[in-house]
Order: sequence, then C-alpha cells, then structure tokens
Amino acid sequence: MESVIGKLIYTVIVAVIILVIALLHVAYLTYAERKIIARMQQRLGPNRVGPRGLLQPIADMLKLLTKEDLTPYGVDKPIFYIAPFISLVCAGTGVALIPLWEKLVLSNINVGLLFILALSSLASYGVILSGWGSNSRYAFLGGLRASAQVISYEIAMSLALLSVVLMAGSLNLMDIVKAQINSPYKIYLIPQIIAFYVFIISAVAECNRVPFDLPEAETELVAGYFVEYSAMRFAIFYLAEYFGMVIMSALAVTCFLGGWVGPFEVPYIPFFWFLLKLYILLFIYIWVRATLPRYRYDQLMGLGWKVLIPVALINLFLTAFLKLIF
Amino acid sequence: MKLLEKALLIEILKGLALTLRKMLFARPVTIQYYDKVRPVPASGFRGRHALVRDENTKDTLCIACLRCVKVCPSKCINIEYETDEKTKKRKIVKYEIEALRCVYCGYCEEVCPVNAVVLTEWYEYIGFTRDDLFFDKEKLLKNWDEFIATQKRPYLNPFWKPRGIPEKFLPAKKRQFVGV
Amino acid sequence: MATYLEINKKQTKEDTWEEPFYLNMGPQHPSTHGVLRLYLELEGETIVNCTPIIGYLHRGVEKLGENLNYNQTIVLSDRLDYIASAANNTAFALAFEKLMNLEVPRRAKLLRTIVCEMARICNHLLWLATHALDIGAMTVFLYCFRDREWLLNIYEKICGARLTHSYVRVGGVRQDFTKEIIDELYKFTEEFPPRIYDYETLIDVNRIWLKRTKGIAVVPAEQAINLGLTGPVLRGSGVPYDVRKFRPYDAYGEVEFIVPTGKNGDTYDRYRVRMEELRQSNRIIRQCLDKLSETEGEPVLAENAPDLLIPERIKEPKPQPVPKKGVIFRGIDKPVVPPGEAFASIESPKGELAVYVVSDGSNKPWRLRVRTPSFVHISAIPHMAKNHMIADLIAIIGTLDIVLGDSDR
Amino acid sequence: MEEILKRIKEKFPSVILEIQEKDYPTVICKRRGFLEFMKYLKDEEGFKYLIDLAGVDYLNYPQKNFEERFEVVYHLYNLDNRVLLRIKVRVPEADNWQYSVTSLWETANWFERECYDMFGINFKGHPNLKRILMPDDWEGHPLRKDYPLYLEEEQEWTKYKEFIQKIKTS
Repeated sequence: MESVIGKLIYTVIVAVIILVIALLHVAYLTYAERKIIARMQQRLGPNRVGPRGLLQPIADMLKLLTKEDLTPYGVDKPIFYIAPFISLVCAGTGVALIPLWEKLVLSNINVGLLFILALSSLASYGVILSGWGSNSRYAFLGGLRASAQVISYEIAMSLALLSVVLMAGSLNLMDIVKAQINSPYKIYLIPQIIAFYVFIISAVAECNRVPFDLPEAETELVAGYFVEYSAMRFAIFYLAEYFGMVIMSALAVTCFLGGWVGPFEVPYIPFFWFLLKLYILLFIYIWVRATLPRYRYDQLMGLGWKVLIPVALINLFLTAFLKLIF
Repeated sequence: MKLLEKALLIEILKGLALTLRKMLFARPVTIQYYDKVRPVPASGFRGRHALVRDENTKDTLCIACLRCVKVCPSKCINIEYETDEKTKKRKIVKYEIEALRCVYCGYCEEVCPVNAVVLTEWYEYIGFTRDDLFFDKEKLLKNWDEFIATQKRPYLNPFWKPRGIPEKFLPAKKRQFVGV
Repeated sequence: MATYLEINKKQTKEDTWEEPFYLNMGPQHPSTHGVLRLYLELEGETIVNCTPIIGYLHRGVEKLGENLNYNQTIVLSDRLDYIASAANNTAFALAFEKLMNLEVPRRAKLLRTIVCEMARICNHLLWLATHALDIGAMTVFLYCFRDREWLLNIYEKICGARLTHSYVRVGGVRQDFTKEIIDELYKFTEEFPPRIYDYETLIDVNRIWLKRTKGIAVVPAEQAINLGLTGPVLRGSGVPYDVRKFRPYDAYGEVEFIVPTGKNGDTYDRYRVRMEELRQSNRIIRQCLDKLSETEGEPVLAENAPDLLIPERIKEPKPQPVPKKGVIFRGIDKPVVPPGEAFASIESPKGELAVYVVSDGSNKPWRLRVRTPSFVHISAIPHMAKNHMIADLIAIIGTLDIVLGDSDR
Repeated sequence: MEEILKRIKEKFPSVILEIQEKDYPTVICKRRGFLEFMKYLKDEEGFKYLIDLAGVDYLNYPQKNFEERFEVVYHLYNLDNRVLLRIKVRVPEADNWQYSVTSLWETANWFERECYDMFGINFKGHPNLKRILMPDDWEGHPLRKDYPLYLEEEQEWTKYKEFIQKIKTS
C-alpha cells in the first residue's frame, strides 16, 4: 500500500518536473525562433520585455490569456471548443514517453514508439475538426489540406522509424537507445542516414512547418485552420504546434542520435547531450523556416508519395535484408 | 551527378549557408527609433508646417497674397485678411492649415514670395484629437519657434530657393534670400 | 456589399455537394496587395472561375484632375502608383508639356531619368519582396526592404519626401541634385549589383521556387498583346515592347540599355526579366550620372515653363522693336495652355502608363485620362488563373505586380 | 504612316469623317461600319495592341465644332512599325451607344466597362457591361461634366445612408 502511494507521489513529481521543463522549452522556443529568424534577416527581434526581450514569451502568454475569447457566429460549438485541446493533449502527452535520461522517463512502456506515432496522428484531428467547426472557408480549406498532408507524411515517417525498430528489435524507446549504445556506431544516424533524411522531412511536414506549412499558409489561407480562433484557444494551437516540434525533435534524438549518450559524461547534467542534440534539431527547423519558400499542395503530396515513401520502403527493405544476412 | 546534387539539396544548402552567414556575421540594420537613434531628416524634408516669425516684429512675414491658398492641391490653407485703408497693405487675421488634409507637396513654400510659410524638417508630431492637428496662426508660429531652436542659423529651406531653378521664376525677395 | 450578402444567402439555402465552392478572397487578405477582391469558384483547390472586383480604392483622380490645375494634378499622380511615384509624375508632366509645347532642359531630362530608374529599382525590390513572401520565402522580403530603404533615403534628400515625391513639375523638375546626392547615388550603383546576387542565392535556383514559378500562368505572346499586358509581364512572354525604346522620352534616347525578354511567358520568366531590369536600371542611372557632370550648372526648368500657380492667361509682350512714344504698351493676351489634346506614355515599372489629356484653354485639364498598367493587368487575372490552384493565384497576383491605388485611381 | 492613312482613306471612305494631324494622327470615324474598320486595322494593318480606350465629355466645351456630346477615343499601336494611331468616334447624348471592340481586343473589356461606368455610354456586344469602379448601385455617371464635384447632402449615396442608419439603430 505504502509503496503504491510512494510510487504515485514519485510519478507526480517527475511528471511535474518534465512538464515544466517541456513547457519552458516550448515557451522559449517561440522566443528563440523569433530571435534567430530576426538575426538571419538582419533585424533585432524581441528586445523590449525584460533584458534582451527574455520575458517576451511570458508577456505573450499573459496577453493571450487576458484577451477576449471570441466565438464567431455560426460555428459548431462543441467541435470548435474541443479542437484546440485535442491538438494540445495529443502533442503534449508524447513528452511522457521520451527518455530524457536512463533514470528519467515518465512511463517506460513497451509500445512507446507506436504510442507516439498514434498520438501525432490523433493531433491532426484537432486541426481537421477546427477547420470543419469554424464555419469559415479558409479554415475549411486549411483543415482539408492538413488531413491530406498528415496522412501521407505519417506513412513515410512510420516507415523510416520502422527500420530503426528493425535494427533495435524493440518498440520501447528506452530499449532503442540502449540498442544504439551497444551498436558499432553508437548512433543509428550512420547506418540509417536515409531513414533519418526521410524522417526529418516528414517531421517538418508533420508539424506543419515551412516549407510544408500549407494548412496555415499565411499568404494563401490567411491563417488556415485557426483563422477564427482568438485569445487562449489560439494560444493553445500555437502551443500544440511548438510542442509537436519538440516531440518530433526528441523522437529523432532518441531514435537516431543516441538519446542521452554523448562522447563524454558531463557531470551533474545527465541529460546534457540529449538537450544539445534537441536544440540542434530545433535550430534546423527554425533555420529552414527563414530560408525556404512554400510548396504547393499538389507538389507536397507528390513529394510525399513519389519520393519519400518509396525511399523509405527501399531503406526498410535493405535494412531487413542486411539484418537477415548478419 | 545531377541526381546526387538534387538528393543532397545543394542549392537549398547554399541558401541555408547564406542565412547562417547573415546570422553570424551581419549586423542588424534595425533603427531603434526614439530611445536609441533619432534619425535626422534630410534638409528639405517636408514635415510639420510653420510660419516664420519675423525677428523684428515678432509676427509672421505673411503679406496675405493668397498664392499658397490658390496653389494648394488639397485646399487645406485658409487665410482671412483685412486691408489697411490708408496704406492699402494687407494684414492677415487668420492663417489656418489643416494638417490632416495636407498632402505635403511643398508647393506653398515654393510659391510664397516672402518665404513666410515653411514645411519644417520636424517630423515627430502627433495629436490625440483632430484639433491638435489643426494649426492656426499662433500654433504655426509656435511650431516655428520649436523648430528653429533645434537648427543652426541662418536657416534656409531648399524649397524657398530651389536649386537650379532660373532666377526669372523667383520673386525679387527670394533671389537675394540667404536665410533667417 | 449587397452582392456578398446575396451570395451568402444563396449558399446557405441549398448547400449540396454538387454546388461549387465559392471563396471570397479579399478585400482584406494579406496577399492581394491592397484591396483587390477576387471572387473564386473552386473545385477542390482548383480555380474554375475567378472574378476580380475592384473599386475599393477609387478616389476619382480623373474627376479631381479636371478641377485642379496642371501642376496640382501632378501631386495627385503621386497617389496612383505609390510605389513608384516619380514615374507617374513624369508621365503626367510629359503629357502636359506636349500640350504646352515646352522643351525641357537636358539636365532636367537626365534628372527625371534618374528618378524614374530609381523608382523602377524601388518598385522591383518591393515586388520581389512581396512576391517572395507570398510564395513563402520570408527572408528575401527583409533583404529587399533593407536596400529599398537606402533608395528612399536618397529620395528624401532629393525632394524631401520618401514616397509621394511630386519631384517632377511641368517644364522640368522642382530642384537640382546636390553634390552629396550624386556621390551617394554613385555609391549605390557600385554596391547594388552584388546585392542582387544575395536574393538570387536564396530563390533563383531553389527547387521549391522553380516548382512554384515554372509553368505557372503561361501567357503566349499573341494573347499577352491582346490582353493589353505591358511592361515586364509582356516582356516575359518574349515581346520586346518597351516604351523607353519604342517611343523614347526624356533621356532614354541617349543611354544604352538592354530590354530583357523571356521565352515561355511563365512566372519564372517574368521574375528573370525583372531581376535583369534591376541591373539595367542600375546601368542607366550610372550613365545618367556620368552625363550629369556635362550639364553642371544648367537650369532644371524650361525658360517658358509656367509658374507652379498656372495662370489662365498670360500677357505676352508684342513683338514691337521700337515702342512708339505715347502709346500705352499692351501685350497680347494668350492662354498659357493652348486648347488641344496630347497623349504621352512612359514605361512605368509596372507597365505602360499612358496619359491622355484634353485642354480647353484654361489652366485646368478638360479631361484627364490615365491608363494605368495595374488596371489592365488585373483584368487579365481570370485568363491566367484558370485551372490553377489557389497557391498559384497568389503567385499570379505577385507576378503581375499590381498596386490597387494604380488600378482604382 | 502617311501610307496607312492613305490606304484606310481609300478603303473606308464612308466610315472616316476626317483625318487630323495632331501629336499623333487622329482619325475621326462614324459609328456605321466602325467595327469592320477596326477589324481591318487590327488584322491587316497590324494594330494589334490597344493602348487605351477613353471617353471624353464635350458638354459646353468652348472650342467645340461638332454636335455630339461624347467622344470615345482609341489609341492603337502597331508593334512592328512602331506607329501610334488615334481613333475617335463621336456619340450623341440622345442615343449614347457605341460598338464594343471586346471581340477584337480583350483589353477593351474593362476599358469599356469603365467608360460605361464613368460616362454612361452603352457598348453594344459587350459580354458583361457592369459598373467597375463605382459600386453596382451607384446613381449617375461621375465623369460627366454635369455631375457635380461635391454632392449636396440630400443626393448622397442613398444606400450608404440607409446602411449607416441601420448600424445606428441596431
């Protein structure tokens, strides 16, 4: 009895720690994005709130919380209200499964990878439902685009991850990291470079980021699926998008870059290497956004179905073949 | 080869390299207006209106010839004057400029034969009501005082004596004008 | 307004799946470049029908022009195509000068050519910025604005305004350049060409950019002429029509430049044409600056130019060599602007800007007609957008380079 | 240039009223037979590009030497020979219509709509003759000389007034 309570308390504490870390990351990811893109465009970026604008995310959050929550006329109310939360919950739950460190993972389940994939597909429901429920034509088009995009890129991403699963022989994320440590190259990036390439591209598409940000293309559909949302609901969508980025990057770190393992141990910060790899990946997201134009809808589908999925399939086949031989 | 180039995203990497280079080495070009930098407009910038205050009479130089009223494309200048019975000299009673109507073409200062009206290089002016930007004679003179305090004397607005315009087009007073 | 409500009512009544999907794009939309409204009939994302609706920015410039004198009208022209107002000023001034039989001094011609080409660079930079932003390349936008800022600063030194210059006046220009401006322009022409490479690195060979622009909105040469497209849009289709070469005005007859043309008439070709024009404009400015030193100290206003405040009639002294004693001298009363009509057109950055003016002998135009490039280009959108996707429509609006102030007048 | 003028003068003696030498050669035509004339100019003479189409209102024009109130002015351009030609057609107020040239030059579509909007000249054969710059329910044609520059209070756009009234009451 006591041990159960103790375990519960332990879980709650760990959950809170991880959630706080994750939320801070998400909040400061928006800040980092604005600052980095600003510097790439020879601007200054946010620099008014706090020293060097460091309190900007908090100010934004406060502003969005205190704004009026508008419900446009003619929306499908239950769907309209629930959609942002579907997005956020699905994106946020993934944090529980990412092993930050050998001893720091909230729930170490055996189908971790599958669970994350399932959640990220569910997250697209938030987008689709918000597009449908908003009673706006732009939102509707955005929702349609999102559903098509998510479905096609989900496949490429899963296939890329499957080859990792094949190599590790497990769906448990912890086991995947451990298998990587024991593998000859220490990380799966080197043997699975093609899978990594496919995964990164599909992850960018999965998160609706430039150059695949069609569902929310500002210059075409104004803001796409969340065009009718305001205040906190808008903020939740925003949060979900950045959560998605963090989860996808964390997944890439876990599956391809060897998780928390680095060339040498850093004292006192056991997940130093994990975070470093995460930041590099997140930087790439932002960097790409500052540089590239946007694909067109049909071109995006073509890229997904005609290039990424065949490449991922061939890679999977090769992996299985090599695994059979050795 | 071409396929390899395409697969390795060469041209995209070039673009990425450019943005990275800009991030690391280029300085931001942002002008942090107001608290860090306050740009000085070029000489002849067409900003807030003013009536030149005569040093001797402490009044405007305007002789109420109404040329500025006639030339104004947006009809934002309004002048009322009275004529002295004996000397036949005109004296202005009202000189109003509605800055919200003004299109800042600068024709008024160019046609003024005595260089009384001027669009100063003063660009920081706002108003919370429409009345704040409705300049009557007192306000216009005050504008001039505020402006000239920041300038080196003698001050010569380029539009009072436009460069390169033949002298034939300028009234006598403008030809010898050297500034106030 | 009424039409929009009607459409809505019609749709909510019987919303079946067979009904086409209508989308009302604009007048408030980030990439319709102003208050252009496009009423789209969609099938999925493909455009079946596109109806442009303009007039939201109609200010009655033609009617106002009939009630203002010729020099005041030039101020109105600033507000037409507010990206390149110097070009508009020149078009108006050319028409009025033709009407009044004025010969503009050479220095004024050179100065006009310089400001027109500066306007072209300004316009093309803004076009590139917004076009790239529409397609999603965010960074080009800010790089272009950075360089445009420099030109605007030079404009500020030239004429005291950054956007609405009213620099050109009937018979010449308002004032001469200073030494400082010429030096700065020299510096600009030195440093500008390498900057064009920066933009091209980001988008020129980028596969996404190519995919988004190649083969989009193809206009064959024959159709382009029939649609009345002009400027870079027409040249992108391979027709080398450029008013600067075909009917030279100002100093364009004495400078050397190439008129770049495209081949396929698609969005990418038009983009290439404009990028090349940036270089050519730079070249023209350079040549004009060199020529300016030859005309140092010359006036910039024609001797017989009218005053800013154009009088209705002017007293001209009688050709009387020896005035007789006792005879009161009386001049001939003659109108400043003889009655008649004149047509002048220039190659504005967006296309051919033509001004047709009819005079009745007073100091105000009887009829002032402005043929603006944007107006014609918008009328071509339905032809170009058919069977393209929404995303392409954005690219088409971008490639046509329209300004609604220009089209709505 | 002279050759062209000579040729068209011979070919269309009944259409052409007068040929004037102004800044550009100006041909004044009748309405009857106008379309054939334009078709000839486009197809045979190579005036493929219609620069401009404008209406002019000559009500109380001081130097007027003709009866009709309106004039429709076409500026045609030959891209090969670099020749600009101005065509004028006079339209009386009583039956103010003119043939549409939209079938020849697609540019004319919007120009004619604008001309209709501003002067009230009806273009026969135009596919979609609607107002373009002014709102659909606008009354009057603004560029006519008898259209006042400032409207009296009562004459202000009635629909707009109703609209304002509706907002105020609701």
